[in-house]
Amino acid sequence: MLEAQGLGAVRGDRRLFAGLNFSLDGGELLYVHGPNGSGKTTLLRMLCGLVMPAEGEVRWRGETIRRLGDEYRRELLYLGHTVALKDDLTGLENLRIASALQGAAVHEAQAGEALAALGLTGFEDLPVRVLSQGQKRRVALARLQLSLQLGRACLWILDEPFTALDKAAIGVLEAVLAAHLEGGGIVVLTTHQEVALTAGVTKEIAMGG
Amino acid sequence: MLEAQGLGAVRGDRRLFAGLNFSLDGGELLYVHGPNGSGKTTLLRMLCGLVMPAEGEVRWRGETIRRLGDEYRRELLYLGHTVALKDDLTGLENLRIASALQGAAVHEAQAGEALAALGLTGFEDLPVRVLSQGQKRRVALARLQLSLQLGRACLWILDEPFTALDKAAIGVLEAVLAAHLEGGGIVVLTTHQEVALTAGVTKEIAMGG
Amino acid sequence: MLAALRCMVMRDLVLAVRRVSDVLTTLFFFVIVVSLFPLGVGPEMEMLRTIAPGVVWVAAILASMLALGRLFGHDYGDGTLEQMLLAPQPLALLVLGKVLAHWLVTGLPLVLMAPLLGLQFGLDTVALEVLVISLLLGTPAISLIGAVGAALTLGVRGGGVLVSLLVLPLYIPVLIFGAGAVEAEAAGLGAGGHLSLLGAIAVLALCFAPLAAAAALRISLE
Amino acid sequence: MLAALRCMVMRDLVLAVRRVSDVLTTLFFFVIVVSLFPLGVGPEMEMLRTIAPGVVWVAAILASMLALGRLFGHDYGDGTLEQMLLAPQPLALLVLGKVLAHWLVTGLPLVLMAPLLGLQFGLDTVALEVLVISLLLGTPAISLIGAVGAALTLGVRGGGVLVSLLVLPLYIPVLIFGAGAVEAEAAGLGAGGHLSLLGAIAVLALCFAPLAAAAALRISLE
Amino acid sequence: MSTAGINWFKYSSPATFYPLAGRMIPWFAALAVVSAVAGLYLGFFVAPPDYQQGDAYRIMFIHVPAAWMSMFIYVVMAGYAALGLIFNTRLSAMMASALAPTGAMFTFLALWTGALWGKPMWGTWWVWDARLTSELILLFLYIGYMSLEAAIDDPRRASRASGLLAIVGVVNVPIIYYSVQWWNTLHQGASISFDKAPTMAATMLAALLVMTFACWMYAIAIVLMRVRNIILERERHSEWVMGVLEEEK
Ligand code: HEM
Ligand SMILES: Nc1ncnc2c1ncn2[C@@H]1O[C@H](COP(=O)(O)OP(=O)(O)OP(=O)(O)O)[C@@H](O)[C@H]1O
Ligand SMILES: Nc1ncnc2c1ncn2[C@@H]1O[C@H](COP(=O)(O)OP(=O)(O)OP(=O)(O)O)[C@@H](O)[C@H]1O
Ligand SMILES: [Mg+2]
Ligand SMILES: [Mg+2]
Repeated sequence: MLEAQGLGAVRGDRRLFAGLNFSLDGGELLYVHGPNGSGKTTLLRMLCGLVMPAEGEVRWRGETIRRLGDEYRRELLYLGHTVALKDDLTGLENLRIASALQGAAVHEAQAGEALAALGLTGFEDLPVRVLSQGQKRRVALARLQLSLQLGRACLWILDEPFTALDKAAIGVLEAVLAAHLEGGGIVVLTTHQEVALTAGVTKEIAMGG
Repeated sequence: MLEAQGLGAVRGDRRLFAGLNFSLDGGELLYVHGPNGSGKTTLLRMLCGLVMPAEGEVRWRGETIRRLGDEYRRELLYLGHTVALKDDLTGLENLRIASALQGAAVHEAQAGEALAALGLTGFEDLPVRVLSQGQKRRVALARLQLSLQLGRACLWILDEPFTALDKAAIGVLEAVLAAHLEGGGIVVLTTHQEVALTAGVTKEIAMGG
Repeated sequence: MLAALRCMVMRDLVLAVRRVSDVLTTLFFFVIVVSLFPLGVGPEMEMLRTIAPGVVWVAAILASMLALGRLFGHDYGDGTLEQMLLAPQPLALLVLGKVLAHWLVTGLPLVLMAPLLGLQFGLDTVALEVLVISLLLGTPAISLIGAVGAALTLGVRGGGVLVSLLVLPLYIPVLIFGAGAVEAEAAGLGAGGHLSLLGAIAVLALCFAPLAAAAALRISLE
Repeated sequence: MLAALRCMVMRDLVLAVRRVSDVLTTLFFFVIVVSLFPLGVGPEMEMLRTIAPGVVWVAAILASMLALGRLFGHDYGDGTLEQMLLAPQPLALLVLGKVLAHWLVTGLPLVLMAPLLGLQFGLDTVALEVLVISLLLGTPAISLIGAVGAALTLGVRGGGVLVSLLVLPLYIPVLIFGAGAVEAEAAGLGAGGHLSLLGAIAVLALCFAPLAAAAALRISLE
Repeated sequence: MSTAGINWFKYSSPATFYPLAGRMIPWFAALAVVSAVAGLYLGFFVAPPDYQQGDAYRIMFIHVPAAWMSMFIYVVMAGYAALGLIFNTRLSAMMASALAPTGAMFTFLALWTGALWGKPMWGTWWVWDARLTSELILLFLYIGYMSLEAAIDDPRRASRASGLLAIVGVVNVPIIYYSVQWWNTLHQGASISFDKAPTMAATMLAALLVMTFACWMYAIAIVLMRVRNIILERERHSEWVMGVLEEEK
């Protein structure tokens, strides 16, 4: 469903990668790895359509994502290096707004459930500002849990989702990913940590020298 | 040399910890661990003097750090969640300025060496803005390498220093920590990742739970 | 689609309520700038009356311009703007929602405050009325045009000041017609012409500014 | 100690050079604000001449106030300010260095630009001279006082506007004596008294503002 | 699409445009010098003194072409910027950024000569009238364009962002042009128009037109030179640039 054809990226004087090809079907996970600065983040942002490829193109269900626009974005869920939360809103509010903008308004109960699944019971009503680093990331990751509950977004693109998580949270995230893959979803992720990514078909891309 | 006596922290309605005691001598490493939100960052900032303890006090060479002021800070090196780099300056300039403010001006060659030790050869002269997440963290960590070369700061307080690093960089950081401990330095650190911290005496504090 | 617009407006209003000081400070800035003038210029009432519409208008423009930094700035900083770009909604619509909320929070209070300040400068009732109408037409245009500048300077260091450089030239027609309306009224020429030009500017801005701002956001976040 | 001061000044100057647009935009903001006034109040030369010192001074205050956001803002955002607090140097000294660099980059250009603008308003040579001297004494005071406000509002959302609210009242004496000096000169009363008061304010600010700003920083970063 | 279309796209490639521009520059430069000399001679030695203004009016031969150019270049710049944004052609974006400094220079020149002229005419360097002010604003627009471009490091992003700004700023041009009609001002109205008989002496008109032509040629020559530099800088990693640099060594 997701295809990259001859993707290339140039940053400043540096050619990060070129001629990158792959294709992913439902239930497959793409694990992008490589040393720091090898272009993983750049590749992921390109797959989302946030960065224009210097060469090549990204296709979704056979159509370039540039043409698809909103149709593609409706099926996409991207979590980047930053947590993308409003500091002044509570976890619950953040989650509901993110979901509504994604085109799927949810009830407070549903959002609360997703937060609870990530071990944030008792913290739902605190403004995100006062949460610890790891708790913030958990709130961001609750979007995955929610999307799973709703069965919406089908392509997850995750940039180092395991950062700042403790062991318990890593376990939860692994389970969520596995469930998504089982349901026929696609995951593209990067991480430097060693985690068990066993469910579904796992493809790999090694970036950089 | 570093002593905590009955430290306690309260955040909002939550008592994060109370009655925390420990003392560290040269060559010792304190590994603070615990789940997300258990108060590790708060404790580390307290040890630096950035957060006032709700109860108890922090002593350095037998004197409270509040009284010591600059004397304490001269021996302290803290790296927090953020990288503390100026985006518009190059890695080299960032390192030299950080060092000069620490009271130890260094030559370009010395700073370059430190960056090279962290695998940033070829990236010294790029503005930090364009570096990848992991490369930024490496520039920040180069301060440790530099402090090692100069034999200055003796107390390192590091909040999740392994975040976003690839395996090569983790190896380098481990070696730097080991060298510092061997030279009689003190390290306080938190991390959620499993890394080998074998050199020197390792003490542990388990927070939360 | 309208749901997304409403969600956006509500979100920004909730955020503004959480940070009431933001709302108040724009207003106080406006008041203070207007009050600085008599201090700088001296207290002769006749002259103050003449310069009053100009001063109020300039202060309104400066105050809303200052608030521009907050329009996209925070959302850019914490990554939520990136998520908006990835939302399956027309970006221009979300931008429109944000601008609307922004105007309600920063523009409208100025309009309501203006007559009080005008009174202090000795403006009469008719002039005050024209002043309020001109601001009511002008401030939305200012917010809309400003959105384009704010979007263009996102992530550019020194953007806060650069944005003034970019949008002030575009504000000049609004200023000329806005302050001109009050002066024309005072001179007995009738404010109608000025006000309808002002209205035309506002409508044009409403049609094109969200599109331009959305395009600018896509460029800035590349 | 002086090494630390120099390092700080140099660092901020280098940063300013990397972002020349920052420097220029403060200046252009100043120019634009001054140019807006005639548009708002109308073109009669006599009236413009009377309000000129007030307008230039108000514009200078607004321009330097806008630039205040950058004084500590970036350093706060990227964590380098925290490192400054942890540096074994008197914090007030580092603050002084930052303010000095900030004035060189934002205040001084205004002083140099002012005569040109005054000329456009038809001020004569003597008035221009007094204007420049008053700005030369006043702008450092503005930067110093502003530093305290900027430090207090760090990390407070909407700080950019809050800071104006805090510092503008403190700027009022500077404005009154500054613009007053030019007007007194024009009225044939001599600007000496006003200028020496302005100088006194500057010296006082130099002595106390860095200390106050340093204390404010420690509070803001707790 | 016709053959013209193919040609157009061929020359919109920097690699083919670079040598073409190189060949054109000397011609335009020569034309600029010749017509400037002719125009200045006509204007300062042949044209009769004005019955009202004496010789002061001769500054017009610089002021008016500069003022025209300042507006015209802005429109051209915005046009290129629009092309660059819509068709994503690199060359148009480069042309737009090459035009900006020249446009700003002409705007500054118009302001400067206007101020010089204002002193003998109106007794003051500057009045805050609509045309003068809007010309000043045009200068700000140019400067805003250039600062925005300079403030963004990534050249592609920079040219797209500033291009959008240029397009938005176009609204100012009609305002400048019609300002004389909309507000009654001190400044002269249009003295050359196509539907009325010219109101000035034929030699004056000729000098003015020749000077305008000279400004045109100068602008084209200097912009081509600048765009060649920009091409080299932005495409420095492509093979053809490496080749060019080798040759020139
Ligand atoms: C700083 C002061 C001035 C500025 C910014 C300025 C600006 C301009 C501009 C923008 C134009 C072109 C408008 C058009 O083509 O319709 C123009 C044309 C012209 N200006 Fe000025 N001007 C200034 C001073 C003066 C003065 C003092 C005079 C003479 C009294 C003057 C006489 C003219 C004339 C005769 C034209 C040609 C109008 C035409 O033929 O269309 N200008 N000026
Ligand atoms: N203007 C530029 N000039 C030179 N190199 C640049 C420029 N902009 C970006 N780069 C390089 O592009 C790369 C960006 O990589 P990216 O952020 O995609 O890395 P990553 O694989 O995600 O790394 P990490 O594991 O550290 O997150 C970095 O090596 C960076 O140095
Ligand atoms: N105003 C407040 N009200 C309630 N709780 C608060 C408030 N401010 C902070 N907290 C809590 O204090 C804790 C801060 O923890 P800290 O940042 O030290 O955690 P940490 O151990 O570093 O976690 P992590 O591993 O995620 O970085 C969090 O649990 C947070 O929710
Ligand atoms: Mg990355
Ligand atoms: Mg932490």
